[in-house]
Amino acid sequence: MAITEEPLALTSGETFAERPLGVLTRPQPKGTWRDWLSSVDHKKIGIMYGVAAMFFFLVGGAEALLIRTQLAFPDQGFLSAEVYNQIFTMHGVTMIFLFVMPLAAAFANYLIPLQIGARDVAFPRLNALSFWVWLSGAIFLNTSWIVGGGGADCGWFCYAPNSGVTFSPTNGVDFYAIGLLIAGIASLVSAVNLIVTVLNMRAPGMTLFRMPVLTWMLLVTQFLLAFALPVITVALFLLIFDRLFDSQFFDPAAGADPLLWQHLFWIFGHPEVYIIILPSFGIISEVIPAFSRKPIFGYTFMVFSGIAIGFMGWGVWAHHMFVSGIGPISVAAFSLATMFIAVPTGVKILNWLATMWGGQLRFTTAMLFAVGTVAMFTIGGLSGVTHSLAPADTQQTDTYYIVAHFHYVIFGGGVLGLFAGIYFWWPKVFGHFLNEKRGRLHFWSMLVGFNLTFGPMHVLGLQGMSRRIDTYSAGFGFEFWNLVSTIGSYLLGLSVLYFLYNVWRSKKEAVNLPAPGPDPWDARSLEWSVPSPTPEHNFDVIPVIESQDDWWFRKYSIEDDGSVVRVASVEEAAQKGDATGVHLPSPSFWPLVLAVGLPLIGYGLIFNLWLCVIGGLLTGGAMYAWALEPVDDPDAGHGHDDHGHDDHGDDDHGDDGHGDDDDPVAVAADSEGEA
Amino acid sequence: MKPVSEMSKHPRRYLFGLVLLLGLLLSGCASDAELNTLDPKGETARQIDDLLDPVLAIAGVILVLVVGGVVYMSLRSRVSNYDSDEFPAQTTHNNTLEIGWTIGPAIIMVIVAVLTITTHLVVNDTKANAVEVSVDGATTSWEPKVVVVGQQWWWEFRYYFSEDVDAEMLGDPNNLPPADIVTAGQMIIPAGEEVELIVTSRDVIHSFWIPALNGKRDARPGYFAKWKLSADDPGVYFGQCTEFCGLSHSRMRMQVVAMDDAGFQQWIDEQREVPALPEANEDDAVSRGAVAFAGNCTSCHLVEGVNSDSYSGAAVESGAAPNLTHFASRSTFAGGILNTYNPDGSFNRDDLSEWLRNPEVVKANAANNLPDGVLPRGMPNLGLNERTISDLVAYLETLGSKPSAEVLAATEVE
Amino acid sequence: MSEQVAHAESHTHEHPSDFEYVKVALVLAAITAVEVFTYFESVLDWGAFLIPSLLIMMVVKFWLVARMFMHLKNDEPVLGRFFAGGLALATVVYIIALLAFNFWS
Amino acid sequence: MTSMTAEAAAVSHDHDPHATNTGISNTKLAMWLFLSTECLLFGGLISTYLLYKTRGNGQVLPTDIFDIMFTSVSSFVLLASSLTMVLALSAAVRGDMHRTRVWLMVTALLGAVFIGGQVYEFTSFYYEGLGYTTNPAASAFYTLTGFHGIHVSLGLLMLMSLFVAAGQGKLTAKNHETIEIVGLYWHFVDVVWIFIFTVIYLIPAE
Repeated sequence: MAITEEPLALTSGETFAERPLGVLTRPQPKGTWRDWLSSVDHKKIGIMYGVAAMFFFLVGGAEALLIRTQLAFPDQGFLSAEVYNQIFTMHGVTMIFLFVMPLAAAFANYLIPLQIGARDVAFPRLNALSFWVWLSGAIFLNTSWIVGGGGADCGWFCYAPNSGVTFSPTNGVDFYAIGLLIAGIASLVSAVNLIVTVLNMRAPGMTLFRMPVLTWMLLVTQFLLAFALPVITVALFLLIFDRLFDSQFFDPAAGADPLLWQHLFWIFGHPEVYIIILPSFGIISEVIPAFSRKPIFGYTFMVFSGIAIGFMGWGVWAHHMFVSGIGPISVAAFSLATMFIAVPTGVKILNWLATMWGGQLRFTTAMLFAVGTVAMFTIGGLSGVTHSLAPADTQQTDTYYIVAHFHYVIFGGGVLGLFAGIYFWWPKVFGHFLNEKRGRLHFWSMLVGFNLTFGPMHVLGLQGMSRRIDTYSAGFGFEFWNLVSTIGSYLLGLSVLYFLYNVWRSKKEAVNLPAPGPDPWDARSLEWSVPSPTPEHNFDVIPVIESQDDWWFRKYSIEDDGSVVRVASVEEAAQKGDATGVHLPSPSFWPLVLAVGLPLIGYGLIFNLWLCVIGGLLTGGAMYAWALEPVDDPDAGHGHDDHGHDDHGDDDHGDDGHGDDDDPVAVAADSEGEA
Repeated sequence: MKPVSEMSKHPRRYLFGLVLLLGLLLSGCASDAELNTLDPKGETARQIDDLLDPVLAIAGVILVLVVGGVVYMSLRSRVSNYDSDEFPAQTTHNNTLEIGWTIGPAIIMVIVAVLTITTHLVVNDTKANAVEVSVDGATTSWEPKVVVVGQQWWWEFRYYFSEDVDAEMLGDPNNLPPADIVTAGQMIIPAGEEVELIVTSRDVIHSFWIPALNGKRDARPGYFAKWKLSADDPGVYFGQCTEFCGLSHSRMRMQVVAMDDAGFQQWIDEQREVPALPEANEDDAVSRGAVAFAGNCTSCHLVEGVNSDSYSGAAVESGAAPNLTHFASRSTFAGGILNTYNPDGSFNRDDLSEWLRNPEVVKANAANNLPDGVLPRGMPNLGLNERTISDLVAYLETLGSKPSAEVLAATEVE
Repeated sequence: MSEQVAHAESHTHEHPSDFEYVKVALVLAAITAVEVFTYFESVLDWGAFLIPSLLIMMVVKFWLVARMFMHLKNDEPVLGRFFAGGLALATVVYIIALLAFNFWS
Repeated sequence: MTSMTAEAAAVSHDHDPHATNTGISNTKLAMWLFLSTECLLFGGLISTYLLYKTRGNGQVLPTDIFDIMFTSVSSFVLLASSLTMVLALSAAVRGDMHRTRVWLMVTALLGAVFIGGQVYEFTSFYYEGLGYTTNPAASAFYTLTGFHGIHVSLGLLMLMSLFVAAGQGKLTAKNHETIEIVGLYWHFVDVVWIFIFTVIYLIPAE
């Protein structure tokens, strides 16, 4: 097929072979860092998500410490009001969109294919695209510190009309809106990709109701993402048009209603809460059974309560707007709807407790974090119930009581759970353990630091300390608990650094320690049936699934009297990871190129439309080149008879099954539709 | 289920107890802080508190049960390593139990819902009684109602005694009809009466909140929100803007001053007086201050008698600033953050001078050195010289009569 | 998922004939013509029925295109369910939001 | 829910590389998912317009200057393009790639006529005093119809790509599903217009 675009130079320095298809040489695995740029392997992408998310965790954490330093004492001038407003905005945006969501995406990417017995996701290149687009959006968002006149200063919720040019004249809000749009494209693509993966690529016998709870929760999360992101997309577009093209969506003087933004934002924003929390629920639903030596209690209830939370999450958004003047009937209706979301959430907590009940609890670091998640989330959930009382919420909303609440939910319920997952799956991903002794210290310092930081905020809020204030006066009774909170936040910061130290030391020490083997925790789901670290092709043979917790039942059987008998050792039951000639999707540079174009369009909209042209050409060109590049490189050197081996006749799941070989246009639709 | 033989040898690791202890500490230390939400001083705030207290109690019990359960199991069922052939019972589910703990919380929530809706109806009901007030000698029957207008970063309060105020009558929030009394920073209400509020904004969204008297209500531009509050007893009740409204959000505060009937009537009488313009006299600081005021301040501020005609209502951005006709009758200024009088009762010249000298240091604003096309917000630095500043301070001190000693004492935050 | 296994050979789905497509298009055109017709009130005053009639015609057209042209009639039901789900979610959520602006105050 | 047995899976894998758990190819499932999320995008834009359609700020409203006859013709054109789109697919299923190309081209032309009409409509509205920044109603109207127009334009690009690919023999009856998937997108754009035509244009403003 004739290629009309100019050859695109890439800094990779790959040698160009003469190729009939595609402008850019098909990258070949070389075992260097360049492999990561072109990888379409869901495991590599998952790791990159994780690393980038941890980087932004440090950025957001540094912002948090600046906030707490400013608030340590009354009437401080450590940060000016202007800078403070930017810092707290970027702290929220960074932690939500650039840390928790991508860290959850890391787990989703790495674990979903493994847990359902697939070789990769449905669209491996789209998966790479998701990551690179997300990363380019994240970097774009943070460059506003350098070129945008500071960060956005409108709060993560960015209420109109305070977000308009009149009240926020720097470019910060433009960076916020465009950055989140770019990151949103990434999440939408990823959500569609992962939903299709779960629905279409399960191993034989892996029915939906045999899937691990984690996969279920991630599936619900992806549905929430897929449906919530278009709503914020609309809101962000309206905001950008108002700011850049003088449209009239949020100008009250022209008769516009600022509540439009609030509705659109929270229709997205409330499902977003569950997008953040459900992956963590899934993770601890894997960790607690493994270290209780019992199956998850009430699998069906766990799954359905997760689905129920997903559904109900759509009917409660206006509880963020109880004081905005939406009318008493609306308030009453949303107040009631909000209360009953406590029911499925309560079911989950009780089922975790029931899983532990009578079990043999082994407190590894992962288990400590999981149990900590249950306890801390319970506090956040209960304070959440007090918000659903609409009259009481008129006292609590926009105070530190809310700040306390959502940190207990997002950090206590979300981040602690994600750390449980990090410790749990670390040996699977990297082939060595994180040191348990240091892990325990990490856990306890984090737990104490967390409670010292956010516990006092309950008191501060009930004593009437408003949110988002850059300072407070002495005499209102805020001094003591603010200082406690600041001290706690430093401890929390130290615990994160200690975690990184643990990562570094554990890697260094690993050479002298025995390898963890495929299944170090005696766990239950499929990813533990393959060697650690996971081989590139995941499964030598796609397993045929006969029951829920199929992997566990390959090791044990339950006799009629209920006793457990080992039927095979891990070594006997596990796959060897030595299959050869497995046909895998080929790497591609185009996702990266496409992703580089998007922020250029963003800069162009803000500074100079010519940049848009360059960015648009890069993006559009990459789409076409992508479309013309076959998903599987015919020349790739993966040995012999890729299609012939019928001895395990179902490995097609991993290769041809993803089927975007010649659907360039559908691919383009996916990514362009939102762009 | 077999008893787990290996009990914990390291209970010290279970810091959950510490967490619990912390929780108890937290709940026990609600002091008598001025903004405390748990110390209602008015009818609606009390209704809210009465709703919250039992729910907090229920939540506390659940918290203790869950965390207690976690701690109990952690201590009781802990093992350090797995014995290869000793397994606990592999219970997968128990439908009765699970349906039970689905319905159980649902029942609790139904009870909470009934309580909530009952309170919700009560706090949204208005039952303001008319009070007799005398305005300029004529007695009128007034259903206490105050128009509350938020603006970056201060509050305006407008009193209309002779008309029934509603959205239609008010029209454009940026150009409200002339009111009988216009004041800023402090709302004066009769104690013991329910006061209806009509809350709006001239620029961004603010939120009006006097925790001791009621919850908050957003002030939304282009819209008039209904709200109410009442104070049981005379006193000064503090508030803080609670919807993030830009740079000086943290320094947008306000007070409600509740007075007994006589005090309230006296306040009306004072506010209706138009202060006399000082006679021109170059040797008198007050007189010079009046001239300086007319020259420097009147494009934004209004003092009746000085610039009644030139005051053109309020715009979105600055250009409208607090009405200073009775400046000295308020116990705070600069958006409720500085006290007008020192603890000893003398006029707070220092803070006022500093506010005129360096407003951006006292309170962040966006009023000076702006890029092209950006409209100023907040109090600008006018580059006044020290003599002008002291003249202005002298003049401002004469505007209105000093509040009562009780009000001044209650304004001190300690 | 049992029925889906039976459908695994997705290529065997019957597509309607071209003539059927043309018939559907003619129905669509006819409905559109009626819709446009309502605009001229002088010809026929629809009164209170106008808006319900327009909405019903719209839904019928929507349904015809989705069912026939987009093949939901012959395709896997799960596809239709996804689409209906998105549509229903959008409808319900946005109607509630719009109601919150106007009626519920 | 019964389990998919290994045997069934193995059988279906033998001759069908696209066999999946649901029996639907990944791309098609992805496209349908994408379209259902698009409902929330257009729902948001339509709701914005409905909220603002009477907020003219003293200026002209879109509803004041709608040219229903003109828009009706545009609507017919877009509906007709849906017909030609299915005919293109139908031809491809039969293996008649020549006719597929013809119908693809006709579909693209009809789409281009629709876009041309929209450009004309915007221009004439502009000269009647309805600029993008005139009032909230105008901003909402142009944004909604503009987003729809961009979707149609992207569809045009895809149709042209298919046309070229078919001409080069890359697109054959074997991969007619590609045409079907582009068709799904195209029909979706059409049903959105069915909605817009009724709710925005025909239902009178109070």
